[in-house]
Amino acid sequence: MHNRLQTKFSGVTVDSPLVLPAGVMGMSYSGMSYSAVHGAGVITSKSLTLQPRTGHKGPVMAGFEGGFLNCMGLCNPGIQDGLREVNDFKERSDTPVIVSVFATNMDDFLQLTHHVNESAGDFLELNLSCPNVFDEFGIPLAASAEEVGRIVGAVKGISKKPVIAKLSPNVYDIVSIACAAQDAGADGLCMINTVGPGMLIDTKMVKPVLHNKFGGLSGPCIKPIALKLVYQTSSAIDIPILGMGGVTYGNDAVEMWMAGAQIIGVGTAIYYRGIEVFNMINQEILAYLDEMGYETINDIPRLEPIL
Amino acid sequence: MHNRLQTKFSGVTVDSPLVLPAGVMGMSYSGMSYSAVHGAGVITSKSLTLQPRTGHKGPVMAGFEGGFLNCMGLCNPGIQDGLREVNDFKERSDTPVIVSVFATNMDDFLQLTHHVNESAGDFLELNLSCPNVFDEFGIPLAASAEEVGRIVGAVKGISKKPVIAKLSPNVYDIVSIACAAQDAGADGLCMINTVGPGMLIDTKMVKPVLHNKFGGLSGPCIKPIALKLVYQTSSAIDIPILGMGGVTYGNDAVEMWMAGAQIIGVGTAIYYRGIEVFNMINQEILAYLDEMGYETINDIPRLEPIL
Amino acid sequence: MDKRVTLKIARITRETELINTYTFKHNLGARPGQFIMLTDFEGGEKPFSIADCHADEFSITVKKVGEFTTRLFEKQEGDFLSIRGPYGSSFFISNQKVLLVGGGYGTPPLYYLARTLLDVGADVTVVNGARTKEDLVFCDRFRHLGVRYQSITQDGSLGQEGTSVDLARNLLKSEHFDFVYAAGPEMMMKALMSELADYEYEFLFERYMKCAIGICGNCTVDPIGIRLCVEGPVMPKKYVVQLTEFGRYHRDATGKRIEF
Amino acid sequence: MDKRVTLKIARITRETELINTYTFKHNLGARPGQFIMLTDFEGGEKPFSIADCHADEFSITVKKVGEFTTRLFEKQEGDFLSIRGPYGSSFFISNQKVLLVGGGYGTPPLYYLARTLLDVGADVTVVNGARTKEDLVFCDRFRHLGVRYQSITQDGSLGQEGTSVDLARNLLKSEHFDFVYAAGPEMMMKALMSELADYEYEFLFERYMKCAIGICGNCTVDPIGIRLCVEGPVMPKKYVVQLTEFGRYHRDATGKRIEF
Ligand SMILES: Cc1cc2nc3c(=O)[nH]c(=O)nc-3n(C[C@H](O)[C@H](O)[C@H](O)COP(=O)(O)OP(=O)(O)OC[C@H]3O[C@@H](n4cnc5c(N)ncnc54)[C@H](O)[C@@H]3O)c2cc1C
Ligand SMILES: Cc1cc2nc3c(=O)[nH]c(=O)nc-3n(C[C@H](O)[C@H](O)[C@H](O)COP(=O)(O)OP(=O)(O)OC[C@H]3O[C@@H](n4cnc5c(N)ncnc54)[C@H](O)[C@@H]3O)c2cc1C
Ligand SMILES: Cc1cc2nc3c(=O)[nH]c(=O)nc-3n(C[C@H](O)[C@H](O)[C@H](O)COP(=O)(O)O)c2cc1C
Ligand SMILES: Cc1cc2nc3c(=O)[nH]c(=O)nc-3n(C[C@H](O)[C@H](O)[C@H](O)COP(=O)(O)O)c2cc1C
Ligand code: FES
Ligand code: FES
Repeated sequence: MHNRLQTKFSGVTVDSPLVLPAGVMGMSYSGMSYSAVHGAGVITSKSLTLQPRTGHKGPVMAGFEGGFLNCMGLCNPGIQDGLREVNDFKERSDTPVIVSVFATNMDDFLQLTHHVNESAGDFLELNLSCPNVFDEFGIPLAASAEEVGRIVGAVKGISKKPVIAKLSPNVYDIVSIACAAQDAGADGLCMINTVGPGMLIDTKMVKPVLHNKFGGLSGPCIKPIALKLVYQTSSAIDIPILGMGGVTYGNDAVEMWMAGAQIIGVGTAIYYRGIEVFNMINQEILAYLDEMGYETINDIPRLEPIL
Repeated sequence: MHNRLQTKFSGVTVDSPLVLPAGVMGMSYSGMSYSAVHGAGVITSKSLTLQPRTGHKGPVMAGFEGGFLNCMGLCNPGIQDGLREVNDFKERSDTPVIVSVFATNMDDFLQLTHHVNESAGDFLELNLSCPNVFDEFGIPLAASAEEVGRIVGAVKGISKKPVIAKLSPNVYDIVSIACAAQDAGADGLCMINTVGPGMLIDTKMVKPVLHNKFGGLSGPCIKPIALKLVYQTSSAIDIPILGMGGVTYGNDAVEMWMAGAQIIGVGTAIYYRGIEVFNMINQEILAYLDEMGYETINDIPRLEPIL
Repeated sequence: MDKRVTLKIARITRETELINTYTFKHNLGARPGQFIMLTDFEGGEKPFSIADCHADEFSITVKKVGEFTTRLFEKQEGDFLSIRGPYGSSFFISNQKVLLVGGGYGTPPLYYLARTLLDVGADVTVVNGARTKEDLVFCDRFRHLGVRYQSITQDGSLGQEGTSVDLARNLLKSEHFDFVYAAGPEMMMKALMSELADYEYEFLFERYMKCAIGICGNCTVDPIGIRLCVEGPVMPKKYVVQLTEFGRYHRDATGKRIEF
Repeated sequence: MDKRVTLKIARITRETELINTYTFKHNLGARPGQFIMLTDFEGGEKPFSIADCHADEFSITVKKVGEFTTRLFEKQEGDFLSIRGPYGSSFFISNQKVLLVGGGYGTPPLYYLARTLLDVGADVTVVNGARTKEDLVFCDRFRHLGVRYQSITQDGSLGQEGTSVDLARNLLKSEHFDFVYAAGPEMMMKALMSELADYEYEFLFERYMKCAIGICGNCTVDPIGIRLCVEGPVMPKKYVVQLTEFGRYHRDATGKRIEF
């Protein structure tokens, strides 16, 4: 039968608009499989760095009303072992894979790009949204339109894969950064990464709950912020957006689409609804199409853009 | 009996550390009374402008998982009628009142200060955190340490009341703004105002839910962001902080205290727990004092400051 | 969590030139006296009382008075409208002999109340008043319900000339009622109040509402500060007698006091 | 919502030189096989199986192996520790004839299981093994419980020399069991597995855990990708037989594969 959820992202056809985002379940080929089997249409790897990282000490995750804080600290097995998981997954599945990479200087970003070029991954995602990058980039990278443009441009120059720039919501003017990424040749944007950061305090032990003190917010409570930033950005750019942040139900995914996203990430919702969340949301989008009389997801209208 | 919840804020003794924040229930003298009767130790008026404002068209409020968006649009009866409500309340109550004022240029701020000087209010709070102030101040006022310092300094020069600067969380570096306010003579800080802003979309009518499209986040889900910003700021300044953002239970209030707040705002929680929330939280703080063996609220320790 | 739902207008019933009833297929679960906030996302979100409510549908009755309600009158069956609620307090449900006093577009919520009262075995009398015969609503519906029913208009176009307060005064003189309910223009309720010193009663109030969830403070009433969107809109006698602003002033969208 | 609670250590019981049991007064509501995440907020949050659980208290049994557990051994009764959970899957509760096979610090969760099995009328046999007599835990507790109980050490310090798998093999040869449970070192369970082709069983697994709520992906097992913190740590036979990594490798804190 005709797949009513099929859509396209930067030239690649996807069977479901739902994306497993970076850092969620994408640590191993089997975690990717498990998500794809349950209905994710695109898989993103954990953000990979040149060298392995153990990440922060625990607690690295803390729940609160409406979401979670996390300070995983970019734990990952390094680009080589990480790409092995990507390749192992691609041997078993046709599902498109976004390889997320993270670095603190230009040289590392370029090296990572060379690695990804040789992998079975379908997209290269630059995680430009870590709040604490003080190596080469003087101010947090994600906050500087100029630096974002410089990196995207250089990576684009050598990448064999379409390049997605992942942006932080915690900047003063995300649109100028999105435009810089587009002008530098980005094939798409991924937004948003976690919000804040925030903190929680244990009142009996008088300690921050997270060992790293602060962690980024994800989950249902960031959806309004994500929708606003995706809407604002999609009104200003032409490249497609992978929208995410708090999407938990089919209606959230449709909102994200209306705000301007072409494909839609579902991360923290796995906690709330189980790994079956992808299939559930797919079904809920289909029910929405039926109710509203739309043939396929691509018929769902967008909000009128902001002028 | 000895009041174990009594504390001080900028020289004024308060019988409960809980504050009714600006824009919540503080539209009329009776709304203030109703909150004070239920245990609020300090009352803030709605942010008053020189002229009356009807605010944005509805919907002005929308719920989501973990909180609310609002775009009231600074509706208020204007400084004269607003201060009449303050005076009417002060005739009936000893509870300290913070008069919140809002303006888009220096001249208006100074005029408002003159009005407040003649009122029965105990504090003057400058709402410097509206995201959309483009009149005299080139960029949103709240985001410029320089402008914040300039206004606070000028107001301080003529104010007969202690001056509190209310800061926005939606800036790149809140600490530099807090320092500017302190250096300009502010007697205290109020933080945080609403987060974001964010948006929600009606997927049947393909419209933003809020008529103003965007609205600020309040409620439980912003607590982690508020705690982090209060903690970061209190580590850097010496003036007292009126901390708020998502405080709903006694434990939240204790967290806010540990993060560095001297008194604690409780706004959106009124929706979740009723107007009785102030008394409930007061009781919960007392239960915490008992459990931990502290005599009064002032014995509750603070987190070690960030260096 | 405060939930919004967007519904198709299932039915529009013209009551008078200026009054329409809108019915929606939705299990609202409201109690008599409660209200919803309604919007078409074109600017404005307004409170409307529940005129009737079943497991599968509910309705509101709207008078065309300004920008928002004028737009409502342009809607067609099948168009979407978005609601949140139900909100607010509801009427006490008595199973004794009760009198319901309605005025103008205030009467419809008394219909849902009357139906509910009959269900628990109350002896229900309804008096309904309006300016003219053309402004009077729900007459047939009350008659079908099987309550004792009287109506009156200010212009005498139905025979008798006067207000529902006049009808109520007459009834109260000759009979005993265990409980009195009223909904309608504030000055009507104010007039009724002076007849009710010896009665238990509840009135349905209106004040400018924005958040409808009890936090913006726009709908508080002086001097006690209770919120009409949470502790109201239905107010028992014990509150009504304390309200210094009752029949004297209310607050507009800015919060300014406006004399009646 | 995922909830954290900070509790005083009510009791510390020294089991062996390297193994302590920590008891907390708290209604955890855990099922046998589930685990908690534990932290002292000094760096590190680690999974520990529930060794016993009542309405008013629960306990965990901890082996000192590294930085975090060494700090735990310095805590005193009355000190605070913070937990979240319970998390994960739990053991099937059979009321037939069952065999429980424990090894080292893996044995304690089988204690809570055995107690629960007895409650529903199961016929319970427990075999418990460790490296030396000094490493063997919970012997007295199992004996008091009234289950059939055998123990063994690798160094023969209790008489017989061998592992709990050896004890299990003998029992399985001479008797029929309806269900087999095991918890302990992975290589022990791997050895046991080859004895269990004809039996129904569940094993309790360990993998590096960070989030414990099923989203970080650190604890997924190849090739199916089920998460040991959600679908595990208790794995039924139908999953165990599919796990290509079982007894071969696991993943460390970076996600790197580490051979056993
Ligand atoms: C609890 C409650 C129940 C109500 N039930 C009904 C009902 O069943 N049927 C009905 O026709 N009307 C009802 N109303 C009144 C209805 O809300 C107003 O008629 C409507 O908001 C008018 O909007 P407008 O734009 O057409 O007129 P406008 O020109 O904006 O206003 C006309 C008048 O309506 C009132 N009004 C306007 N906005 C609001 C608001 N946000 N909240 C309260 N009052 C407002 C003011 O008194 C104003 O003077 C109710 C009001 C309240 C508070
Ligand atoms: C489901 C489950 C139940 C467990 N139950 C118990 C128990 O009841 N009693 C007990 O003593 N131990 C138990 N463990 C193991 C316990 O978590 C580790 O011993 C502890 O984390 C070691 O921490 P450390 O800092 O002292 O040692 P480290 O030096 O950090 O590590 C020693 C070894 O412990 C393991 N380990 C370390 N951190 C983790 C982690 N975050 N998640 C999983 N394994 C880790 C690794 O295999 C590592 O090689 C359990 C583990 C799991 C996954
Ligand atoms: C546990 C966890 C780990 C994450 N790790 C990464 C990461 O490595 N790289 C990255 O770009 N984003 C990371 N993110 C952010 C997510 O990819 C996503 O942007 C964010 O969680 C918002 O989506 P959600 O609300 O659906 O989870 C992580 C999020 C979580 C919850
Ligand atoms: C309905 C509403 C109206 C508000 N109006 C104002 C205002 O006029 N001035 C202001 O400084 N803050 C205003 N705020 C922000 C609150 O004072 C407070 O900073 C914020 O809501 C966070 O606290 P909470 O999570 O406890 O509500 C408003 C908040 C709400 C929910
Ligand atoms: S309408 Fe906001 S408090 Fe009632
Ligand atoms: S520990 Fe994170 S998925 Fe299991």
